[in-house]
Amino acid sequence: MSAASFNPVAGVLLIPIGSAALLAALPGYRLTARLNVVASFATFLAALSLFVLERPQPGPYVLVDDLNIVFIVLNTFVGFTTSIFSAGYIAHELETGRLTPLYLRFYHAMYQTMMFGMNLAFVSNNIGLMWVAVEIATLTTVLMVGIYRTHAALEAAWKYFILGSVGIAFALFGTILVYMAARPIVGEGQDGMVWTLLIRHAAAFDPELLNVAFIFLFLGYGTKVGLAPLHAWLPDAHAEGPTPISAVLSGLLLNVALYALLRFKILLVANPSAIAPGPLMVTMGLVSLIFAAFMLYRRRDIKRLFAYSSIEHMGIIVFAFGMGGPLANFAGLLHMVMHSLTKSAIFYAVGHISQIKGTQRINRIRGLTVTHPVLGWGFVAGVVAIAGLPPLGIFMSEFLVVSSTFARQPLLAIALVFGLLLAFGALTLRLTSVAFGQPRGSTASADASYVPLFAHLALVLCAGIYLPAPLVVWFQHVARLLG
Amino acid sequence: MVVISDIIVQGVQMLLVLLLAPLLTGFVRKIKARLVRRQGASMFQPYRDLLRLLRKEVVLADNASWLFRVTPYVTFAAIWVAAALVPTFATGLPFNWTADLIAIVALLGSARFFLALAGMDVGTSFGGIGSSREVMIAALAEPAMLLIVFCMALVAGSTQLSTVANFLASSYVGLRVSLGMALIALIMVALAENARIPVDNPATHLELTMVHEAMVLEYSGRHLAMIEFGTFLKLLLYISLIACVFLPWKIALFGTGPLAYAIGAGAYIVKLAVAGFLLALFETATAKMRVFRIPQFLGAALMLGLLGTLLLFVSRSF
Amino acid sequence: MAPVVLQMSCVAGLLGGAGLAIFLSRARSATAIVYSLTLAVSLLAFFGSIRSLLGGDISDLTLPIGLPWLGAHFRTDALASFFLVVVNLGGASASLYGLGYGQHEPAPHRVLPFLPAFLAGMNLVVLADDAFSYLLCWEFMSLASWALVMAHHREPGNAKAGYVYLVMASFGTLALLLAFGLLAGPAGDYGFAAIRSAQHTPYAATLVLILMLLGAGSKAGLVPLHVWLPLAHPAAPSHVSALMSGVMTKVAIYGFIRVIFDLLGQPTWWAGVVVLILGGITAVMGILYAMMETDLKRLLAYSTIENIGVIFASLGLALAFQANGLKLAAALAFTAALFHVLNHSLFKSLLFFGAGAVLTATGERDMEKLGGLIHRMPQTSFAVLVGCVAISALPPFNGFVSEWLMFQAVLQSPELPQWALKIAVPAVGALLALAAALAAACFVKAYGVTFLGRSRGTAAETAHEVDRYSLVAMFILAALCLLAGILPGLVIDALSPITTAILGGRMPIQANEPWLSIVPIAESRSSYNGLLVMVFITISASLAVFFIHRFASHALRRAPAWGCGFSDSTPAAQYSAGSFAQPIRRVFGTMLFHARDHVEMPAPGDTRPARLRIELHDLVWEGMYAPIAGAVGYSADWLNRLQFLTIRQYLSLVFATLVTLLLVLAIWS
Amino acid sequence: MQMHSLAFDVSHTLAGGLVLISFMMLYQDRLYSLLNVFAFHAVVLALSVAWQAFVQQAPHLYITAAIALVFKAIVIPVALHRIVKQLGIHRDIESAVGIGPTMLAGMALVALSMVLMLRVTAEADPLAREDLAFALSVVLLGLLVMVTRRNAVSQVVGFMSLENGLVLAATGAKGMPLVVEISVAFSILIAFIVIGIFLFRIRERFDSVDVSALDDYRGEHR
Repeated sequence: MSAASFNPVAGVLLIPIGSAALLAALPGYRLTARLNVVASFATFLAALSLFVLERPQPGPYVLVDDLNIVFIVLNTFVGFTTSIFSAGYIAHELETGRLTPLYLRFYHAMYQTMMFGMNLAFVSNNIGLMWVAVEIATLTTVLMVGIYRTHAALEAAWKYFILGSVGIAFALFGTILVYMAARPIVGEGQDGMVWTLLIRHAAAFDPELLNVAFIFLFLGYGTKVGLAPLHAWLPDAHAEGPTPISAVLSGLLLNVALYALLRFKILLVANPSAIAPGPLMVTMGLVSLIFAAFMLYRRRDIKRLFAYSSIEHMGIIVFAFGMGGPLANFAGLLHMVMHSLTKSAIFYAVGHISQIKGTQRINRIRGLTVTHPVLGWGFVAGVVAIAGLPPLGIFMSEFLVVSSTFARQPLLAIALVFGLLLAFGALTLRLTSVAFGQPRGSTASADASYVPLFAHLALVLCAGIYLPAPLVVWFQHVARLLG
Repeated sequence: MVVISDIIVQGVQMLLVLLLAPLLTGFVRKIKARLVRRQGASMFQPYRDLLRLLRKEVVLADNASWLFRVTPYVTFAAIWVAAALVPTFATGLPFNWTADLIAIVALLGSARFFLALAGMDVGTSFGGIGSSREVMIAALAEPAMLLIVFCMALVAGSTQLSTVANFLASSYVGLRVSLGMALIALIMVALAENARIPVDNPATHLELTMVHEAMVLEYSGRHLAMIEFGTFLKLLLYISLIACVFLPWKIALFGTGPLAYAIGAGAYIVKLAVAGFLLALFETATAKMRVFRIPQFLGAALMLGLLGTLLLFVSRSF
Repeated sequence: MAPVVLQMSCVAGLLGGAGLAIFLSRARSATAIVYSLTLAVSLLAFFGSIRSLLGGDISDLTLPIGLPWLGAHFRTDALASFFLVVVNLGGASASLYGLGYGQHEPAPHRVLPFLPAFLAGMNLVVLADDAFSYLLCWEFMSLASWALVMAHHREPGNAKAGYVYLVMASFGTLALLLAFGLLAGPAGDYGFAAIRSAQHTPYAATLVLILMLLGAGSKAGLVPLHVWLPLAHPAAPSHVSALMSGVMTKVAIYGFIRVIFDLLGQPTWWAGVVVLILGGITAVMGILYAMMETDLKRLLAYSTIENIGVIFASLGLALAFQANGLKLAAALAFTAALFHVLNHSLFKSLLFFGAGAVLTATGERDMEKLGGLIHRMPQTSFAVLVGCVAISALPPFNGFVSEWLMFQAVLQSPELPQWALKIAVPAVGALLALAAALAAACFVKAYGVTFLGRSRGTAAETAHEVDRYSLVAMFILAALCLLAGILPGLVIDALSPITTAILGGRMPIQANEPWLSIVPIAESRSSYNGLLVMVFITISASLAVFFIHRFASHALRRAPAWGCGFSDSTPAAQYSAGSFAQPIRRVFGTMLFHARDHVEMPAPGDTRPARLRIELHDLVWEGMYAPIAGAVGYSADWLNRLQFLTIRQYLSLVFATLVTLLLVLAIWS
Repeated sequence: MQMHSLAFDVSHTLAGGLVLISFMMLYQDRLYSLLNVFAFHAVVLALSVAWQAFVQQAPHLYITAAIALVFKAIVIPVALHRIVKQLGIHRDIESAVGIGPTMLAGMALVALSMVLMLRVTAEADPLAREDLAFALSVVLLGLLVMVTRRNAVSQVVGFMSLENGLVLAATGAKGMPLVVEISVAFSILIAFIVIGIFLFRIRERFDSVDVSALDDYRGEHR
């Protein structure tokens, strides 16, 4: 790392990896959990300082530009809130003995490593390095998913690992192809992989190579985004891992992969004679959306339910970016941020719920608003938000996507609306059964802090009604960047 | 001065309908009796009946509510007002414009509404039968009536009865098929609304065939008198409606002198007589139909009305 | 203070009330506090909107929220002011009623926070002046009302009601979303001003009309999008049902008017045909449903559908006339529609309040278990009687005036050049007359079975009159029904700025007419004077009474009912709601509901009781919604197999995708 | 020039050899023989990488070659032999699709990759082009092995041959930064560690690494 003098980037990267080492060494729940929170918070501060301090010049490895800065901040923020949630959650897991202290150590270390991987993926200016970072993040999550070592968990992790590593392979092959395409123009060695140089000369690259490359990258990173039919790992990984990990998976890891996709989309768009990535993304987006919407109806496991809803939303986002144009891109970015916040909030709620009720089976959870008003209404608010109802943030992005699409491609918009309605129907069906009706299951009160949950919801609510001007300007700029 | 005379004329009309209504019914009954070779009661029997009923005490069912006792007056008043607004012997009466034909129909509707409620009030099954069938008939009669109104309005360019009468009386309106259809439809509706054969039998005493009678089964004494009176008025109203719209012969136009009024009145009485005779003839000639044939009957009226309207469009557009 | 600012501050007040309610919702005094707050605010907003309607001043306001580059625009013009009047009148009366009714609420903490929010939402929809804020507030309104529907979530069926409602609401919103997307164009200028000034292709106009019929229609309850309404409206607490039926449906109509009449510009004539016919069908179907119904609140909900149909039919007429440049006739039809909007909000709220009163007094919604309440709760039954007369379109009450105006508009149809319209208008007119007559029948049934006759159960026998807040609310509404009925001229004049603004034409000024009578076109054509009619009826009735009491005998004897000698059968032997509807069921239901009466008559000597079972089918549900649900379920099951593949099979999916994409690429160039 | 054509021919034959061996893998129906073939595959890979290092005067590629030789050609196959013995997995591979169709599919895949790659404009030097074409076909064939074989070991083998294709491509890409080879080896290493962990755990849980034994759960029980 080019981190001789302190700069925020170094902070964002070194704090997690350092604390990871530390956490691996330290015993004891209280200390490590607190340390985990503190480290995440420090990382978050470092990320925030990116706004105030002047950005480092794009070097061969590190790049901080408009596209990734908000990803980093969002990433570290959700990482921070999740660490708070995980503190309470893990405590309960220790009590119930699902986790042993040894695995707890492992868990915290892996948590920070994963954060490191994701941050690295965001700041890296080198597509090779980005690939490495994404893989680190993936492999750590694989280990976390398997951490309960139950039959189901192992199977989920195994599935995740196999499909994930095939994705790895595809992404790497794509990366190599991009280098091949770049080499004649940019020149051999280092430079052939530096993003800023690539994008500068992209117009001259060999389109054929770029095309093949994009297909491999799309499938490789798309596997991690969870696009159908590459999605198979996602629901089980969400359902079987510890809930904080589900939150991070949905809220962050998908974004990382998406971010990589966007980078390469820009690259391809910059080359006039290469295939337009739009149609491909639109198709996959729609397929994922509608497929996931149908899958929502038959879910019995509440975490798996929301995992599928993540697939659905990833579909919407990819669709939006595929449509392109200032409005759609704006909507896509907004939707991505909103989805991270909302979905992680929902997983916080679901985590508490499943701990209280001692089950993840939907039909064993009833009348939550009666037995646990705060948690129940929080959950309702979360689902309402994820279902795209106002005044919460996702409504705005869906409004923009649909309306802007319908004016351009009516049929696509109708397919989109169809998917949205399907998903809405499934989610509200579950919502009514879980939140209302005659209570069922344990009524023990949850000894957990709802701060992260409601903090996220408050942010989402605020964003749905009022977007601060600088954020908007940033979004619009990036939207233009995405073409 | 003019206003005064108008008021007088209006008042005369109100009294006139009041006086003539029982007579008309009595006349119809008489003719019917004679047609079946019976002596029959005198034409003035209805007056006697009313007086007798007024003298009798009221036997009120135990759980009859205030609504039950108010209804007779409300119905009577509504029908009377309606009758007073139909030009009988003279058009352009000062209060004609307070309600056009649609409003008059609606007034009769309110009367029926309260009567039907009263039928439900005591809580016997007969009242229920009566009311439910009555509202069914009304529900079918009203659209037909509206289409008839349509027809007239298209011809005369107004739903204001006196205007219609004026128009049809003064300007030459050729023989119109559509008007003929409207006339037939109106007659059918009138039969249904007045509970005459073949829709209903005013003289029946077999419960299951009763509609109107069943509804007022629980009434007695002065209340019954009011209701009977209302029924008489309604018959008169419909006949004068038919007369003034389709047969405005010698009807006194607005602003003409007393002589014209006198002639008009005379002509009016003649018309009533003729109509009453025809009604009696028809009723003796036909039999009452089953309750569930009534929809077809009124449906036919509806069709006629619609056909008339459409024909009018044709004749207008060419 | 500019009207819009006043309105917005009222909205802020309501939202504040909602927030307040969350905190003290479990306190005992919460009900009183919240409802008095909403009452005060709604009254303020009500008078404010009346002022701005009469003053006719347009004011707008832009807040730096909503879409960042657009901001949230709010605006009060004549149309908005009128609907604000309706909304806030409903809100005020509901709050007043709630002061009493809310005391009986089992779960106040599930009602109090959402009611003010719901009111605020409805106000905001009417105020919104750009597509985004409009949709946001629209969906917010739906959400709040959904929460209110779920207030009694433990009662069977309410969960389904809420679910169907929410899904239909979101369907409607998505339709509106598409419509606005089309109106705003790819550039996405969502401001209503921009949309109004833009040119819209016929293709776009067609799509927008269809989408608005789907969107606003589903909210208002156009057949066949009405299915949620009879489920959701009764499920909510009664004053909320009143708001949903009386006011929220009107907000939907506002949306339709705003887009189709205001934003879309000059309509095409066939749009008129479509809306007209839809309205007619909705009216008849709605009231027939109501006729078959035995649950009081569901009956009211269905009758709402009928009135919505009437309103849409008049709007269709207005469209047709407007398309042919017949401004006066258009203004007439449009005024009829708006007048009916006002009237329906009045008497439907009144009737729902009455149903609520019955519910609190007896705990019973099923008419077959009620009866004879006129003796137990005289005041309520009087107020409800007024409501029934008014909704049955009988003079001299307000319902009749709007129907009369509409028929006058129907009579203008000969002016129309298009044949389709020439034929459609009278036919629909007949349909509407049918609907009106059936409405009368339906409310004879409702009132007769619920309030008259003998009590069919202990619940009805032990009923007591309700608290005075509820009574005051009901009587105020009843008085308004009468006032609007006898002084229609004032209302029509108050509506004229709207027609002038939107259609560019207006009805003649009614204030100039003698004796306060109303004259749509010219006195020679038609005129009506509610006041005089009422005066005449009173005079002649009192004359009759006077003479009777002067000359006739006063003797009166109470005795058991005669009933042709079958005197005292049990109350169960009375005519019930089902049997009252039987003739009409025989006439219409056989075709429209596949209605069948199954009679089991045991053989003589057999002691089993004879049974009559009535079989009804909701063909819309069975023919449209059930198949859709089935299809979704089937495909969900079919796709769900993908959840259970082996890893190898998943890999082959990935592999297949890769190969396909590569093939596509190979073939592509 | 002469030199260049020679270089071209050699690397061409080696790469082609890799494709051929991939085909042999498709053909195998015994676990042990599959492992042996895979070892051979790795050896050839190592050779071609070494040759590339020589041609490109890129000494760092020798490291990659060494990694390939040591890990893939020796360590892994031996380890896998062990596992097979320990876990007593029955020796013959039941494959989802018959050998014949699989071979045909393989042919088609190779053809496809040729079509795609040879369309690449010639000014990217022919060496790279050929290499890429072969690498792509090796990758696809590796994937085909994974898809058509039912048990875990052979799937792992398929996966590794896929990785071999990647390495081939990477080395073929002239002057590709060291970062990448390391990362490649790194990822393979990680991959194996993790797979090892999993085989272990799986052994703790079930008696075989037959993936179908894992598949009985599959998310939600029906």
